[in-house]
Order: sequence, then structure tokens, then C-alpha cells
Amino acid sequence: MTGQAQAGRPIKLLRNLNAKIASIPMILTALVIFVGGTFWTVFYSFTNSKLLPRLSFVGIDQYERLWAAPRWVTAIENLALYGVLSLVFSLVIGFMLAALMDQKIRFENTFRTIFLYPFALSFIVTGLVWQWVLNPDFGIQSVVRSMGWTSFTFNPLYTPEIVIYGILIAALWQGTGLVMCLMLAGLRGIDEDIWKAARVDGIPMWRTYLFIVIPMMRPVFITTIVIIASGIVKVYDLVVAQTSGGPGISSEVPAKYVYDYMFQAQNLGQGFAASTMMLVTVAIIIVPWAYLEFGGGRKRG
Amino acid sequence: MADVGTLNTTVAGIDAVAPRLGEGPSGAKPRPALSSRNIMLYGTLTIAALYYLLPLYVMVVTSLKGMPEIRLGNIFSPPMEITFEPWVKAWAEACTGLNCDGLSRGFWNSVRITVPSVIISIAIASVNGYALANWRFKGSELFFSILIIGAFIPYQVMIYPIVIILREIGIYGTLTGLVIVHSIFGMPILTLLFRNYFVSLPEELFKAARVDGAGFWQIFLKIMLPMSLPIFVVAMILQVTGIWNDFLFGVVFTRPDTYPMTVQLNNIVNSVQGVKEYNVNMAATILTGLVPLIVYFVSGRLFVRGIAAGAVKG
Amino acid sequence: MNVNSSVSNSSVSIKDLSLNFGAVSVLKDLNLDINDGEFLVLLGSSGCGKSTLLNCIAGLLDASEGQIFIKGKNVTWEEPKDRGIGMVFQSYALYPQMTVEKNLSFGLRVAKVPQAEIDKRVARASEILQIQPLLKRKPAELSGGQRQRVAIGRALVRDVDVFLFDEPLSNLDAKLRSELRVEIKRLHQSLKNTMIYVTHDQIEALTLADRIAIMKSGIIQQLDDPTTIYNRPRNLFVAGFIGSPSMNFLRGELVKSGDGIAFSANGVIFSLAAYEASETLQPGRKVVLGVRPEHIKVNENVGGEEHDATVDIEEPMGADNLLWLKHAGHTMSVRVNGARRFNVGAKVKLSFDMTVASVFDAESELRL
Amino acid sequence: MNVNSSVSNSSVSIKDLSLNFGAVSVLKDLNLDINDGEFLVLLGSSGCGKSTLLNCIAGLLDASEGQIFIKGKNVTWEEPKDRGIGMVFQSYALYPQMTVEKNLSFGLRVAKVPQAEIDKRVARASEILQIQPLLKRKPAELSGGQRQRVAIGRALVRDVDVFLFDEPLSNLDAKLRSELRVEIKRLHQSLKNTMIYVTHDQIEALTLADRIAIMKSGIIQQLDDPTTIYNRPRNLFVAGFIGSPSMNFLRGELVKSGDGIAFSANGVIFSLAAYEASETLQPGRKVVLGVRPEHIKVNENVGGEEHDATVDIEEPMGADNLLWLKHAGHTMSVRVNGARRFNVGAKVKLSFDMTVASVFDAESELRL
Amino acid sequence: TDLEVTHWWTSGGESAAVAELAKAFDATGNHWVDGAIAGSGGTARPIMISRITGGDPMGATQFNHGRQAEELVQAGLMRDLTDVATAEHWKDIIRPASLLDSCTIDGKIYCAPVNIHSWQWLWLSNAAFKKAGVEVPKNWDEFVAAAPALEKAGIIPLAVGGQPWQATGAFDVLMVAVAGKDTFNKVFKDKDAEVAAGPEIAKVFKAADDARRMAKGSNVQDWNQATNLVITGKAGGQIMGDWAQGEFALAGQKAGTDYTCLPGLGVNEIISTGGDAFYFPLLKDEEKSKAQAVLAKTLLDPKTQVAFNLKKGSLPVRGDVDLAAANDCMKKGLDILAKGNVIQGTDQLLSADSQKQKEDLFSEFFANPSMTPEDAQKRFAKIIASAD
Ligand SMILES: Nc1ncnc2c1ncn2[C@@H]1O[C@H](COP(=O)(O)OP(=O)(O)OP(=O)(O)O)[C@@H](O)[C@H]1O
Ligand SMILES: Nc1ncnc2c1ncn2[C@@H]1O[C@H](COP(=O)(O)OP(=O)(O)OP(=O)(O)O)[C@@H](O)[C@H]1O
Ligand SMILES: [Mg+2]
Ligand SMILES: [Mg+2]
Repeated sequence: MTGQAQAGRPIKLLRNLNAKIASIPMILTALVIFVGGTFWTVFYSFTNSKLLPRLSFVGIDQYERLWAAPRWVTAIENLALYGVLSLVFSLVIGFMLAALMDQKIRFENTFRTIFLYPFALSFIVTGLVWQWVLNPDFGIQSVVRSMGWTSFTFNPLYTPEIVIYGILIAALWQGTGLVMCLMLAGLRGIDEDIWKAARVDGIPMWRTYLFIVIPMMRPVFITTIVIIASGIVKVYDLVVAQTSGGPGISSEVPAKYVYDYMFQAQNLGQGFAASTMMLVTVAIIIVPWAYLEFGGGRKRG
Repeated sequence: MADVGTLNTTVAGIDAVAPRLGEGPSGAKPRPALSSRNIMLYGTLTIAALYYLLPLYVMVVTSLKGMPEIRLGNIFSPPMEITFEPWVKAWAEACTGLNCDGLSRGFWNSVRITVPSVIISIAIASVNGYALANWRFKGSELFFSILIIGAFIPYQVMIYPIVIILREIGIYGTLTGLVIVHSIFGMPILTLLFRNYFVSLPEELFKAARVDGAGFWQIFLKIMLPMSLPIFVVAMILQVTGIWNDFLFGVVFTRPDTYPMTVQLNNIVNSVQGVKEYNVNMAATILTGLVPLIVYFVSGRLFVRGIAAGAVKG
Repeated sequence: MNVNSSVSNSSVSIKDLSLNFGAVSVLKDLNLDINDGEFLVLLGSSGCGKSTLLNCIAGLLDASEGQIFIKGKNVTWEEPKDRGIGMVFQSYALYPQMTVEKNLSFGLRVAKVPQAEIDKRVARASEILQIQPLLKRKPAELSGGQRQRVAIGRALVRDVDVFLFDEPLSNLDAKLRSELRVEIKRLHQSLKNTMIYVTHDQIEALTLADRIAIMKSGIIQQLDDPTTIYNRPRNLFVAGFIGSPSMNFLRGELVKSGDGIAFSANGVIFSLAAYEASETLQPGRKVVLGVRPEHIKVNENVGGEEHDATVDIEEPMGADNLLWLKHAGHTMSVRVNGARRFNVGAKVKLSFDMTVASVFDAESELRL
Repeated sequence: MNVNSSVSNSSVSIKDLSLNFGAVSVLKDLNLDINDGEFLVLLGSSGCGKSTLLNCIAGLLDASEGQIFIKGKNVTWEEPKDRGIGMVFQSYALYPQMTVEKNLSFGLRVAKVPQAEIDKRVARASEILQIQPLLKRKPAELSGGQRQRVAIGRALVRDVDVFLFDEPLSNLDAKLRSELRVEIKRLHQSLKNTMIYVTHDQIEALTLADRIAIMKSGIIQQLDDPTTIYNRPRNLFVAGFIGSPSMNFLRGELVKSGDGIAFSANGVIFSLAAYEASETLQPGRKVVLGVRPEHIKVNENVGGEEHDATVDIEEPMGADNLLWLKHAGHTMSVRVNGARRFNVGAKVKLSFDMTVASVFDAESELRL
Repeated sequence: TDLEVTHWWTSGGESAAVAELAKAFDATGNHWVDGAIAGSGGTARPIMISRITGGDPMGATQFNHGRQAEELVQAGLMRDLTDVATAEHWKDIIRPASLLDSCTIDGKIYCAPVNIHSWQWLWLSNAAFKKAGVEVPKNWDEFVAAAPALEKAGIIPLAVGGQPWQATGAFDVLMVAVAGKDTFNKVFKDKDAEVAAGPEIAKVFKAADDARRMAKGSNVQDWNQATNLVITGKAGGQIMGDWAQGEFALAGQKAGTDYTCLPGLGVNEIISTGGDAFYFPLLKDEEKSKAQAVLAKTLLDPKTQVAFNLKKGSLPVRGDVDLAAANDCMKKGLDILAKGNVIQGTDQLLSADSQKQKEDLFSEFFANPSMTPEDAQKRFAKIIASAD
């Protein structure tokens, strides 16, 4: 580069200085908290730290123990099941509601507010309310039974096999409103002419949605998936409030395992090993995708 | 399609006999209000709405009942006798340990935590998003990617490192510390939304302002901000909801006299004297959710608009 | 009403069509008959209701009142796909995630046309439009002109009776626009379908149309072939709208002058002896005289008096040279051969060719 | 570096400018000197790097290599605001939340110009552009033409040395476009600023420019005044790019014919005796003959041989009539007077005006 | 001086008891700032530890003494109470001595025990058994035998809340009752995996299997909700520590007439001596440090001990106090204590980590009927083998 030869070429680092200064919080957060914190966590996952972090290395003992623990395996299975179902149902329900809302309906504002309000409530509250609505002794089951259908059984929270669906119901109740809003926004961004073209081509509504509109909403889906998925990985409060991981360990989730072992069992090493596994899983899924999506000097927009 | 063509001409022949206005279809196609399409549409929406409203109904109804009535068992039946006792109790009388002033104390703590946290986290994230959209520099995309991946890290994992960092800086247990924590964890999603929003604004506006001599901050404050109301509303709603409802950080990074409302709620809901006072719990729950709910109702329309802008571009 | 004959030989026929959006009336009692195989251009400025009318014909909007016939069949309540129409949009409206081939064939596949037939039609359309090499690409990998060709192809494969174009070329740059214009013209000549073409570009209208319908606020102002529209605009609006640069308008009144009638404005007299309808003109009437830029000659007498003028601006456009002149208080545009150049400020003599001028009533704005 | 002398009489001077986006090289070693008070148009098709070059001059993009001088000062690393430039964008880029007045004065307020001075300048600019009545409105309440005028005003108030326009008229409809074109021309005549104007519309380029720089893939193909560009295109690309419809190109070779040189294609011979540089032409060379549509006469001999042709398509454009003819295996466009009409399929005789034709080397594509 | 005290005593009986401590402390001219965090130790402990390690410690905090605070002490974050302890002769008055031992690390005393809790109680609803038409059982076996009758009357025989520690606790209780003190010590104190896999423990698992069957249908989470099932007669009984007594008292029920308590499940009258203790983080502030000493002293004051433990339903840590006001059950406990039939609680014997693993196992076992006692025992033995 002929940089030096040219009059007054400023130092590269100083160009856009304000932008760089303004980004310091972000850079610090990214480097110190997310990268630093992650490395710290990974590092200490190879120790047998108990209550306090300490540097006594035990190799991969923590990981061996982790994968031998039925609770961890259950938690991972639950997360996989819950994650897939929650992602799929959030998107499907959110999209369907948005599609319905997009039919130039009356009372759109009212419906939208109704679908969205649960998002204002915390998972603690959500868990509490649904724990109650689903309680077999005075919730839906007892009400239906008291109406005469005495063999009616709907007791997800105390039935290990389906408890995760009970949690799913509450999670969807809380989160689909937001997804609907995102989807609605995406639908509103679709060129009118596309709809017209599809109608002239004689393509039925559902096929237009499925084959034309949804693929066009890729960016919206991406934002939505980032938001939903980051929530799924972190799911904790909801489970604690609704079932405390029960009955037994049947609704355990990894985040809760991490928390319990770090703080209740006072085995930081184990907790760190578990979080490292979570991070690794997330990274395997996210990193290549994020690179394609946000990194790699992709063109603007 | 030649056959269709001939078909058309034969049809034309029939029609041509007397195709005058008033015969045959004319004007708008009649669409009965109760068409099967409308029944499907509004039916589905109404059923969905009922599902979403059910828990709220249960909460409200229960909070207005007395305990004897609740023991009768039907959570869906409306209160026979409306009592506001539970609300009073939840707000001002419920005990946690030795403190019997209900949620009221936590309310103001929550306000004190939420207001600065929301403002600062949004301020930081919006500037980040703006820098990422308009002032890219080497590595900015990398930091952004890290941030997005950071969105997937469970909070619990980060508590220890953050406790240590805050301790080293010497702001552990202060409001500043908590505000920083909220800003950190709000940053990924908010930055994503802001970046997408600013990218969607015409780039030429930014260029015009630069030619006009405005710098980084002037462009941000005078050009970008006034155009960004929708996305700020979105960010505000997300942050008010998230921070107001936060329990984990509120309890780890504060002390008892500054506990937010959610900690108080947890204390009320989880510390029961024999029988759970469901009506008080429900009243407390509604009271706790009230602030975000009000924020929603006030700014719902802007929310959708803003989300649109923040999401459309990847 | 005995309109049988008029319907039977028209491809598209619109009867008393009205359309309101809420309280706003966009189309008002519109009647239009389009002949079989005709290329009709709907021309008008933005917001005048062109797209609305086109959407009504396509069945994408419900008329508030009136009827629409296509090929003699009352299609007022038909679905778009059953009307035998194909439509091409300004924004192309290609399905972005499908290849060109899929874009072309999607409608056919939905209609369960046999694969062999689909292939045949796609092959034919892509041959006509010369897009065979693009069949495997996605719209994002095409240039604007190629995209628009695919959009036309989508209508083509459906073997429709009527093509509807909604400003298909507006998104293209000038050069591509003129190229594609020729292609559309050629397409029409070979297919001989009925085509209805919406544009606000008069060059497109003039070059493409068999007949042009000029619209303003939902009302058709004039429906005629391009030459008539250009040379005998029915009213002031049409006269001003068509032609670039615009016709020069002079406000004044008719006066007697010698044996014949003349036009007087700002004290300058223009003899109208050569005007085609000069005998119908009454002295004393307030009128607007319209002369097209190419009908004013510079330093060259075509009969009648000569007028002094000064060159204000010169716009060389290659083949032509456009002069903006100051003349007795008016600004006037004059088109001369591209090889003739003038200096700004030069004094010139103008001569007006009144045989092809237009005189409009100042009040009713109609051509006299 | 001793570049003063070459720089001193140019308003903008670009030396060896290169710019890459990642691996893609968009501008390549570009040199350009723009005189003081000159109206320079950058013309080129979409994606050729016009906006990129303009952004470099404005300081909105950092050059990878090379230097930029404005008024003799090396501004390569200056901030946009310190370069003495004003810029007008295709999409207007008005600040939507500010009134017109605020829009105009934003730059001045940022620069902390005293209020009295601001008022004076805003008043002057709004007078020049006739937007006084709009000062209190917001951009959303303006029409496209008004918006673009405000955008120009924003550059005007800043009293800059150099105006940069990036396709300022592309978003306007045809009619407005021609009106605003005249206004910009007038503005330049009265301000006498240096103006650099990007467009892909050749009509704008031809009418506005003192000189036109024609770009292709980041390289300037020809930099000359419009007449030269139109009549003596330096190479095939320029010849084909300028002129609508395009110059007609015939591929063939030079042959001896009688006493002089001639061009032969598909067995048809065109005498080049009248060609301006006929003495430099060597028989046997493979060449391309280029003749503009208006330099071919129909049924009217201008010297030289006559050729038979058939009318394929007729495009009436009001003042002109464009014919597409079939002639010895070529398609040829010919422009005739709008009043002369032909039937498709009619046989006509063509006569080529070789005094204004161009001959290009088939290989190097340069004009001979 | 203001001293912030954190604890997780928030249920009715518990907070009444805390109030006694606060009253006594305030009486010394200081001020007790209450920092209750509801939701049991699991919720509260991380918060306390974060604050201590984060450099913003409270004045005093509750822990289950034993091993929970070990590392904090080793990290030098805790205040040495030896001076107070010597001055107050804690060595002489605290009984059983193991309580103080748990507070002693490297010869220094770091905590003040405040009460003795014992897990080994079966609480029975007299009303429920009357309704089912059977005698109130006098031991575990009778209770198991009565279960079908209870079920027939629509009563859940055994109430077990959903929180994992309840199932674990119940198992430990069954172990002492069924397998006896020696086996208990071999397993938990000596970490003898062989014994844990042996036939004695198999019997315990058999009993746990019974308990699991009887507990089906108790759809509650919190222990006090489970207790409430017993109080209201919806459940026959509950295995729960002596703190449950506070709930009965608060509901106005009287031991003997309304409910029956069976220490050691009526089989082996042995109780464990776990308990709560207060730890005092090291503070820089001289004043506060002094106040800490005052608080430590106050906590072990005989009057405070009596008042607190009566409300809490637990036993005082001093043998020299007068508990005339104690009720039936408490007296039974005192008797056993006096006889020396005591064992150490699992909290003191096992690390929190091992405890947690145990909790995971037993909460799964109690909720999942398809898990056989044999499988469970195998996993139990493994946990014991790796326990520390
Ligand atoms: N859905 C609608 N609701 C209300 N008004 C509408 C609607 N669609 C169009 N209009 C109005 O109807 C009028 C005609 O619109 P239309 O789109 O037909 O104009 P156009 O002639 O196609 O203009 P353009 O050249 O800009 O496309 C406009 O004034 C427009 O504002
Ligand atoms: N930020 C960028 N990153 C990568 N490539 C870019 C970027 N901006 C422009 N380009 C590429 O540089 C080339 C020149 O772009 P430029 O915008 O200068 O073209 P243009 O001549 O102004 O075209 P148009 O007439 O369409 O405005 C194009 O091929 C474009 O794809
Ligand atoms: Mg339109
Ligand atoms: Mg450009």
C-alpha cells in the first residue's frame, strides 16, 4: 500500500474513532463477558471446584460424571424435545395467527393485544398460573369432571410422560404472541404484487403461503428463531415455577441442572461442565449459521 | 388451451344474446357476513383468544374471591362475593419473614431498577446497532456475531464471572452493578433489532447528513433517533418486560432493602402459612405484571410497526 | 341497450364500471371496449386509477358497480385465474425462491397440467422471450430486464386471451426500457393477443399502442389511436400530457385579422388561416393556442408571420436539439435538428406551422 | 509531490484512484480532471461504479489507492463536510422529521453558522429554487419534484464549490424529469459551480453536460463534450451506449471499390468515400460500420448507393417515427419525421449518410 | 448497629420464630435487618454465597451447618467466633457436642448453632384414620397396612411434596427406621458402598417402594402444602422433620388429639441432629463486627433459645434450658435426645454434591413407578461409593 507516500493519510485505527468509542461497551461485553466468561467457565470445568472456583484439575472427570448422570441425560432429552416442539409450534401457531390477522379482519387491535399480553408476564407468573390451571384437583381436569365427564383425565404436570407438554402449553401461551407480531410484521412487508401474481396464476391461498410467502420471509424467521431459540436454551424459571423439574426428574432441563449443581450441590466444576456442554451444543448449531448470516463481510442489508 | 378458447366463443355466443347491464353478475361479488370463510376466520381467532384469555380470567376471578370460596374448587366460576381484600393484602400486608408490607416496597425498588436499566441498556444497544449498521469497522461484525451467540448462553453460567468482575470493579451490590448486568444481557437481542432497523433506513440519509457535516453523534441524535420511534418502543417493551420480570439478577445483585417486586412476589407466593392464599397470590401476580401490561396497552400498535422494521432485514 | 354487436367483437368490455375505496371514488362509470387482438394503452399520471382499473379487469379488485366481459363472457364475479388473463407487474413479482423454470410453471403445476404439456409451454415461452439460458437461475441472479422477461413469460405459458401489463418497464433503466419496448411490440405482433398496458410514460404509449386511453381522476379523457391523440388532442389535458417537451400553450383570444381569423396574445398576432378548422372559430372567444415544439421553425419560414425570440437554454439531445426560447413574455420550447446549434442569448426568428396547431376553448378546455 | 500545476486550474482532480470492495475491484486507476465551473456527467450502465466514484469524491467511501484534489487541495482523507461539496441523491434523502426549512439549514446549524446568516442563505436558496411556500412543510407533504428541489437546496445553502448529483431525477416520472432537467441546467448557468452529475439516462447526459465521462466496469471509456461523444464515439461501447435507439452496427470488412474505399457486409457494398477519415482506411481490415438511425434516409437519396429494405416494426413517437427495418439480414432502426407513416411489410429504399458514420476496428473496437 | 441477617425461614411458623430472634437482638440496642428469601435453601443459598464472594456480605446468614459453608471459611471469608464461644462457654453448654464440632474448622469456631432439627418423624392425621375407620397406627408397618383403607376412603395415605429434598429426606428416615443406626452410619459416615448395596438397604428400598405407592396422588410441591394435606385430613400422614410441627401449631391443632407424631417412624426411636446455624461473614466495619458478636451471643441466650424453638418447633441446642412449655411431640424429642439416641444428619455427613445426587435419585424414584427398587439401590450404592 502506498499509504505512507500519501499526504496526511490518517492512522487507520483513528478513523471512525467515535464509532469505535461508542462500540466499546459492545466490544467489552462481547470479549470480556461472553468470550472471557465462556473461557473461564470452560477452564474451570476441568477442575473439581466446589463452592468456590479453585485450580485443582481433574481432567474430564466432571464430564464423565455428567454424562453418567441420568438427570443430565433426561434434561438434554427434554430440552431437545421441548426445543423442537416449542420452536415448531411457536412458528406454526405464530404464523397461523399472523396469517389470520392479515386477512383484513375487524378488531385486529383487540385480537393482537389478547395474543400479545402474556408476553408481558414473567415466566414465574406464567408457570404459576398454568400450574394452577393444569392442577388436577381444581384446574381444568376437575372442572370438566364436575361437569359430568368423570373419566376425563388431563393431568400433564403430575404425569411424568407428558409433563414436558404441560410446560410447553404454558411456554407457547407466553411466547406465541410475540412470534405472531414478528410474523405479522413480515407478512405486511410482502409485496402486494406477489399476492396478485399468485391469484392470477390460480395458486390457492395455502400454497401461496407455503411456497411463496414463507420462503420470502426468511429474514423475519431468522430474527424470530434467534429470539425463540435463545429463550429455549435458557428455559429455567418456567420449569421451576411450574414443576421444579418434577415429577421426579421428568421435566428437568439443562439450565436447571447447571444452576442446581453450581449453587445447591455446590459443585461448580460439575455445573461448569454442564454449561460447557450446553455451550458446545449451541455453538455447533449457531456458529456456522451465524457466520453465514451475520459475519463474513456479507453485503449490506 | 385452444379448446378453452373455442369454449369461450361458444359461451360468448350465448351471452351475446343479451349481455346488458343488470343481467348476469354485476357490481361487487356478494359476500355474506356469515360466509364459511368468515366463520372459520373469526371462529379460529376467537377460540385462540379464549385460550389466551383463560389464565387471565382465572387470575382475576380468583383474586376477587375469598379463601372459603376458593376451597369450593371451581377456579372458573365467577366470584359469588367480590372482595378486594386479597389485593390490599398483596399490596400492603403480605409478609416475607419479618417484613409485612407486601409488594409495595418492592414496587418502588423495581421502578428504581427498571427505569435506569431500561434507559441505559437501550441507549447502549441503540448506539451499538447504529454503529454496526452505518459505521462498520474492521471486526465490528465479529463482535456482533459473538454478541448473537452470547444470546444463547444461559444466564446462570455467567453469574459467577460477572460476580467476580463486579467485585473487582467494586460495584457489586450497587444499583450501578445491576444496571450493567441488565445492559449486558439485553444487549444481544436489542442490538440485533436496532441494527436491523438502522440498516433498513435509507443509507442515503446517512450520507446526506455526513455531507452536511454532521458527525457520529449528531447523525445519531438528530437524524436517526427521530426516525426510530417504533424500534425504540419495541426495545422499551422488551426491556421493561424483561427487567421488571427479572428475578435472578434482582435477587443476586441487590440487597433486601432494594429487592425488586419479583423477589417480593416470590417471597409471598412461596412462603405460605399452611394453606396457600391463592387469592393473594393471584392479586400479587397481577399487580406484578401490571406495569408491563400497561406499557403494552399504551404502545401496542407501535410495537408491531417497530417489530416489523426491526425484523424484516436479516 | 343494444350492445350485442359491440360486445361480440370485443375481447374485453367494461360497462359502467365504478369503484370506490370507502368514500373515495376512484373509477367513475367507466366504459371501455377493447377489440380482439388490440394493444390498448392506459395512460395517465400517477394515482389516476390505471392500476385500479387493471386490477378490476384481472379480478383482483371487486367492482362496486358495473360489469366486465372478457371474450363476451360476463366475468364480473369470476376468480382471476378463470378469466383467461395473464398479468405482468412493475415490480416483476417473481417468486424469489423458485428458479425461472419453476416460476414459469408454478401456475400450471398447481392447475395439474400434465408435465409434458408444461415442458412444452415453458420451452415455447422461453424461446419466444429468449430466456432459455436462464431457466435454472433464481430471480436474484437476473438483471431487471431479464426479470421482466420472465414475468412476461409467466403470463405467456398460461396461454391466456388477454395480457395485462402494469407499468412493466418503469423499474428499468432508459436503455433497457427502449429495448424491451421493442420486444413487447414484437411479441404482440407475433401473438396477436389482446393486451392492456398501463404506463405513465407517453413514449411507451405512443410507440406501443393501437389505441391509447388517457385517464385522469378515474375518467377516460380520450380514447384514440396515437396519431390522433398526438395531433388532435380532444382537450387541453390530453394536449399537455402527450408530447415531450409539452406542447407550447399561449393564452389569448381570437380576433379578426384581414380576411381571416387570427389569435392574439400579449399584443402578438398569429394568423390562423392555415388551421384545419379555422372556419369554425369565432372572434372574441377566449382560447388557448397549442403548438408542438417540432412545429415551430427557427429561422425558416413555413408561411405566416415571423416572430422574434431569444435563446434561453439549449438542450442538445443527440439527434435533436431542444431550444427554450423567450418570446413575448412566454417561454417556448422548440425542437430543431441535432446538428443545428445556437448560443444562449442568440436572437432568432420563429415561424409557427398552424396546419398542425390546436386551438382550445379557454373555458371548456375542449379542442375547437 | 509536484502536481500543483495540473491541479491548479481544475476544480476536482482525481489521480490514479482505485477502489475495491473486498476482492472486487470497482474502480481501476481512474484519472479525471474537472474544470472549474464545468458540468461533468458520469454516464454508464447500472453497476459500472458511477455512484462509487461520486461517493469517493464526496468522501463517503475511502479510496483503496490514489488521491483526490478539490480546488487544488488534497482532500483524500478529509471528512465529507470539509471538502466543499454538496450532494443530491436519487432518493432525495430528506430528513423526514424536519421541515423543509430545517432540512435546508441542518448543515449550517451543525456548523454553527449564525442564525442571521442561515436565514439569509435559506432565503436565497429557496428563492432560486422557488420553494418559499414550502418552507414550513415536511418532506412527506411534498411531491417528488418538490422534494428533489429541496434536496438541491440543501446543497445550495452550503455554498459549496462542487455539486455532486447521484441520479437526481431517476425517481421522477418522465414529465417531471424533463422539467427538472431544464431547471438544473438553468441553475448551473446562473451559479457557474462545478457540477458532477451521475446518470444512466443519456438524454440527461447529452442535454446537461459540458463534458460527458462514459464509464464501463470502473473505467472511463471516453471523456468529451456531448457533440463529440455523439458524433465521434471513441469505441464501439460508447457508440452503442449513446443514442436512442442505438446506432446501427454492421459487421463486415473494408474493400477497394473503384477509386475509393468501401465497406462490404453480407455481399452488400457501402461506399465510404464520404467518410471523414476515409484516407486512413485499409482494405481487408475487419471492421464494424456504425450509422445512427437519423442518418439513414428512407426513400430519399443523400448520395451514395441505395439499399432495399422492408419495414418490420413501426414505433410512432409523436414528433418522430421510428422504423425497424430488415435489410440484408440485419435489423436496422431508422428515425423519420413523425408525420411520415409506413405499413409493416412495406418495401423502402435506404440511403446512408456516410459523412457522419463511424467505422470501428472489429478487434480493438476503436474508431478509425 | 444495623445488621442484615439473611435466611430462608419464611413459612408461618418459621417467620414467627425469626421474629423472636429479631426481638432479642433489637433488645441489645442493635437492629435486625431482615433479609428473608423464600423458597428454601436451594433458592437462598446461591444468593448468599454470591454476596459473600462478591464482596457485599451481609451481617449474618443462615446455613445448615455442616459442610455447606466449609469453603467459605477456608477462603477466609468468615468471621472467627472462637472468642465469643470461649467467653460464652459454648463447648460446655451446646449439646450434643457434634453440633459445635460441625462449626469447628481447624480448631476455630465459625458458626452459632441455633436449633436441632430432626427428620425422623411421621405425622399422622387422626381425623383421616377415623374417617377410614382404622386405628391410628403406632409404627410404619401399621401405617403401611392401613394404607388400603385410607385409599378406599379417598385419602392419600402418604403426602410427599414434589420438591426433591422431601423424597430424599423420607428415604433417610426410612433407612434409620428400617435398617438402624449402625447401617445408617456405615453408609453415610463411612461411605461403605458394599453396605449400601447390601440386603439391609434393600429392605429400606422395599419400604421406600411402599412409600412411593402410598404417595401417589399427592399433587403438591411444597412441604407445607403436603403438611396441610395432613392437617386437613386429605392425607393420612407425612414423613417430615420436626419443623412440620410449627404448621400444625399454626393451624391450631393439638398434638395427640388432632394429630399424632411418631419419632423414628415408631420403629427405631432415633433422631438425627442436624440443624440450622448462623455464620458471620468477615466484615471490615469494626462496629458491625462487634454487633456480630452480640448477635452470636444473643442467639444462644437461653431465653432466646426457648422462645425461638417453641415457635419453630425444633429443639434447643442447650441442654440447660427449661422447656416446660413444650408440647407432646417436642417432649418426645427431648427424651430421645436425653437418651443419646442420636445420629448426625446427612447434611453434616455428606457434601452438598452427594446430597444433590441423592435427591436426583430419590425424586426420580418416587415419581417414576417403573424404576425398580433394585435399580435404584444400584445407583444409590454408586453415589455412596463416590461420595465425599
Ligand atoms: N386500497 C386502497 N384504498 C384506498 N385508496 C386506494 C387504494 N388503492 C388505491 N387507492 C387510491 O386510488 C387512486 C388510484 O390508484 P391507482 O393505484 O389505480 O393509481 P395509478 O394510476 O395506478 O397510479 P400509479 O401510476 O402511481 O401506479 C389513488 O388515489 C390511490 O390513492
Ligand atoms: N458496499 C459494497 N460492497 C460490495 N460491492 C459493492 C458495494 N457497493 C457497490 N458495490 C458494487 O460495486 C459496483 C458499482 O456499484 P455502484 O453503486 O457504483 O454502481 P452504479 O454505477 O452507481 O450503478 P447504479 O446505476 O445502479 O446506481 C457494483 O457492481 C456493486 O455491486
Ligand atoms: Mg399503478
Ligand atoms: Mg448508483
